[in-house]
Amino acid sequence: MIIERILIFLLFIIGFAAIVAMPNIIKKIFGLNLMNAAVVLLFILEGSRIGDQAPILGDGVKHIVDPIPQALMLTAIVIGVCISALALALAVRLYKATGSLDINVITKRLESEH
Amino acid sequence: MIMHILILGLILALGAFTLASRDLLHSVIALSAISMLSALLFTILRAPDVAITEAAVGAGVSTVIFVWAIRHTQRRDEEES
Amino acid sequence: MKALTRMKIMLTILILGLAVLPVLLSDTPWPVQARDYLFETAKSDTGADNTVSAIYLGYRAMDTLGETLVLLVSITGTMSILINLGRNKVDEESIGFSLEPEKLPRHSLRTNLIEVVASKLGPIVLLFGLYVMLYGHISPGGGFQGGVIVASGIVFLALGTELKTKLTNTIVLSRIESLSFLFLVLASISGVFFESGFFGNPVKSLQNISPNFIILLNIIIGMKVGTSIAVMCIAMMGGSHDH
Amino acid sequence: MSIETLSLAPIYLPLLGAALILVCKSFFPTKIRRLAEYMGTILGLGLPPVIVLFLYPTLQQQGSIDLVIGSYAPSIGINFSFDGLSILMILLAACVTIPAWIYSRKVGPAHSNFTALVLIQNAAISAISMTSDLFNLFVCLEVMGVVAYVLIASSQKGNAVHASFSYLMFSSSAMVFFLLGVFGLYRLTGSLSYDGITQGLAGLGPSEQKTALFSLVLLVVPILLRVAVMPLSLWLIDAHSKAPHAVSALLSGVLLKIPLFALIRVLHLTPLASGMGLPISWAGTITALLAVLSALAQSDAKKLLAYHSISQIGYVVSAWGLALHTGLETQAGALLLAASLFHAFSHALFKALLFLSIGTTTDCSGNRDVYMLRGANHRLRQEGEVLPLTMLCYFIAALSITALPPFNGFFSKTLLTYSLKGGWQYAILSVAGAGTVASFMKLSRIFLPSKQPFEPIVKESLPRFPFTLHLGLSILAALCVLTGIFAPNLIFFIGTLLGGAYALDYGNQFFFSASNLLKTLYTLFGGIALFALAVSKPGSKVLYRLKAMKSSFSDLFLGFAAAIAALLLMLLQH
Repeated sequence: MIIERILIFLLFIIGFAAIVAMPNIIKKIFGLNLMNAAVVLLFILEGSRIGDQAPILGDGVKHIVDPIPQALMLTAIVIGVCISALALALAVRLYKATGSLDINVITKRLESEH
Repeated sequence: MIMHILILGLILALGAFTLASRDLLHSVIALSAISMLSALLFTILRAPDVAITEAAVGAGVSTVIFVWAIRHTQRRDEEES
Repeated sequence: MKALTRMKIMLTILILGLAVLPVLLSDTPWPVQARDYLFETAKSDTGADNTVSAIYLGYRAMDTLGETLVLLVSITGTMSILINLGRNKVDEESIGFSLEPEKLPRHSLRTNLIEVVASKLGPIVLLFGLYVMLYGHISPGGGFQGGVIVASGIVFLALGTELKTKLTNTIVLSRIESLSFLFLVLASISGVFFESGFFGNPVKSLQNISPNFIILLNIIIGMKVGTSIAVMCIAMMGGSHDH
Repeated sequence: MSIETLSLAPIYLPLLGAALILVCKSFFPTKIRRLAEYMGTILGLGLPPVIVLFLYPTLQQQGSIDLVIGSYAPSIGINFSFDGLSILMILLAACVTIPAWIYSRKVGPAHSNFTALVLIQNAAISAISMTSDLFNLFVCLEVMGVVAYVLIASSQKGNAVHASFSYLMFSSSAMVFFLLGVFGLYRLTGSLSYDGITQGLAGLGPSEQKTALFSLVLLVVPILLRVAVMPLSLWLIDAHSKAPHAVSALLSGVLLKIPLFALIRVLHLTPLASGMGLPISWAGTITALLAVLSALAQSDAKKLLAYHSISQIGYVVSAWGLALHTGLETQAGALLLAASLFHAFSHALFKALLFLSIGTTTDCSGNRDVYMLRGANHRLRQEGEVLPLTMLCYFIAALSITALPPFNGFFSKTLLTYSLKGGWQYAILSVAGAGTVASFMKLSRIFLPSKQPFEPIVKESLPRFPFTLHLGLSILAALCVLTGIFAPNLIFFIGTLLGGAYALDYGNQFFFSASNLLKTLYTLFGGIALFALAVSKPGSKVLYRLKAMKSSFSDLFLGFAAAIAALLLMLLQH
């Protein structure tokens, strides 16, 4: 139980570290995706501890897992993908404008252009 | 239980590979593998709805968008440090 | 300077890691009241067997609307950037999978194999998407997931056929998209006129609960999502975008 | 149609308008499309404030309208509660959005997509102002954010795209932390509605309380990020100064304030959270001072305005935090909250007006450098402006922000500093007021006559001063003057909206008392002295140093970490 959480925590942290530390903007977006994936995994994993059947009612279904985290995570996954799609489009636009994917180089080139 | 840890460990390893790889296309493939593995884990955890969503959205749509972005930029990640 | 930056980054990650850790590692037992409540009442409240669908399109349908809005806005933004990229595109040749008719035969990535397989696979994928969409209330799946599968079906068709069909025409697709957004808003408002409020089930009656409203929302969301993602993917592959 | 569904009208009417616009855009030719745009805007922007005011009597009777979306059981559905704060937020959004939209018709990003996006954003704002559900708050914040990213980048210039990208990365990774906070609270209480969480948190043991505290901090800091209090405000400068003018007006007029007042409800979740009021208030005060000094150092006109947005939001936040600390039930707390709301309101109006008028001026002159640009009014006339309306509007706004009577800024700042009287915050905010005067003297120099001859500028074919531009500016200017004249009534109105028990009755004789006028005079002289200091040699050297300080992308996150660490340390001491 604790091992699973630590693994998820590590996934979350490497995602965040990529956003903060990686200069490549596409890798930053990878990091955002990993953070999102970690939170989704956490919700579903913890929400599944109280039951052993999928949350679809029917005959003989008694101990369903908590459906609320699942419904929330449907929304969160989609929002995450939408945001990263927009971020990628912006990244492509930045690349076309400056010819680089490195955030420091991009900042520098845009400043000198101004 | 051991299955969860195994899949999570794989996801973590792939995540690290995604960030470490110099070739962004490889990273995208690793990311989509992460999505597929998560979908597998969600099925094991009895969350079929989330599994379908993750497979369709995470492994499908977001991979397409990432590939498009890399096609329009550059595939290699040159670190100038 | 470099060392300072590195220090800052380390500090940031350390602090946030420490801040997140207690939340992640807390060992409180997971609450069961909501699950038990849903187990009792989800069927009679919304008519759906799939409790996730009951929450997603019933109890918390407002969140779903918000999510659709995020999708709509982000695709609008992505498309506007895409169109502008297309305008001052220099290296048109380097982009594969082009759908422009005159380029079809020349391109190395568009092989016969892709065309045949994609055009045969497209309708099947479409059918599967519709299935996932329509049976969201009793089985896993629903409008959004079905919509994404429908979108991939449309993209397969767009890849497979050389001739433009109605289904792969981006103008038609974006018309369907905007119409289904209107229908979604109308459906969510419709409850206002039937005494059940915003996002209430307009066809609810105490005697027989049917999942009609959830099916309706599933179809509308499926149409919306399917067409908008298809439009975006086709545009990304260099297809026609006549805005 | 019941009163409950009517109170949700500000959410679904803009959505309906947006849907109409999008449908007409994809089906019909330009003429019908334009017609649909106007129809949709009237439906979505014009109607909600009217409906909201119509609901005001009901609200006075029953305090707040509580409802559950879709009439499900409140324990499981999404709870909404429509109260006085919601009315104020919707009115605030409408007051800025409508003139900014009118302004943008001919000059700004005028596209049916833009109108639709603005409408969607207003729907999200209305939802944020009413929601009592954590996850719904998350979704609405994301909708508001994603619209903001798209709008900032809508000019597609490299700088704007860069600003939008850093804002996107910063804010959406913070929202992942928000999601973790939701996870923590849901795990502890099994509920997502505010009422359920409050009840659940009441019966927890001490170690679980600590977890709840961590979750709360993870919730609060991402919201404060949108408000741009000091360690979290680095994203704002680029985003606000590089966006199209109408969008800048929206961003700093509306989007900064809405999350702040939504945060009031979050902080009311548990007694634990009330400890956050004080540190946030301190941060706000320091923000007000530091940002105004940075503003004094800027050379880019829009950047200067962006720093002023941070500074003014610092004023608002410092009163707001202190109000939460004192407790909203007490008379002093109610006064503080009313003061901060009123200042937020008037700041929205004059800052939007400033962004629009300065934007017009700098566009016409082709120059945004405060040191280089002179004779701006001459340039405007050269471009074909008959009446010097733009300059007039700028001066109305500048006099408002420097808190000179009889404009709205005077009343709001006086009330705000009065409510803070006695604390060290009062002194710092007074210095910040002098800084505001100084930096606006610096900015106003662009209208001084120029000594150099003008080189002719390349004329564009489109008319530079369409009717809509002036209409948008004049509406905002009129609102600035009107809210100044009717300030006592407005404060009374705000007071009754906030609870009614302490309707705040401050007449004109309160504002025009000798001490207040004297203070204004002191501030003015202080500002002039500061300005003289700033243009002097050592002063300008210091300012140049200040301006040369650059922040990189990772500094954004350092600020985020610092904010979280500070809040946690303050709270764990208890």
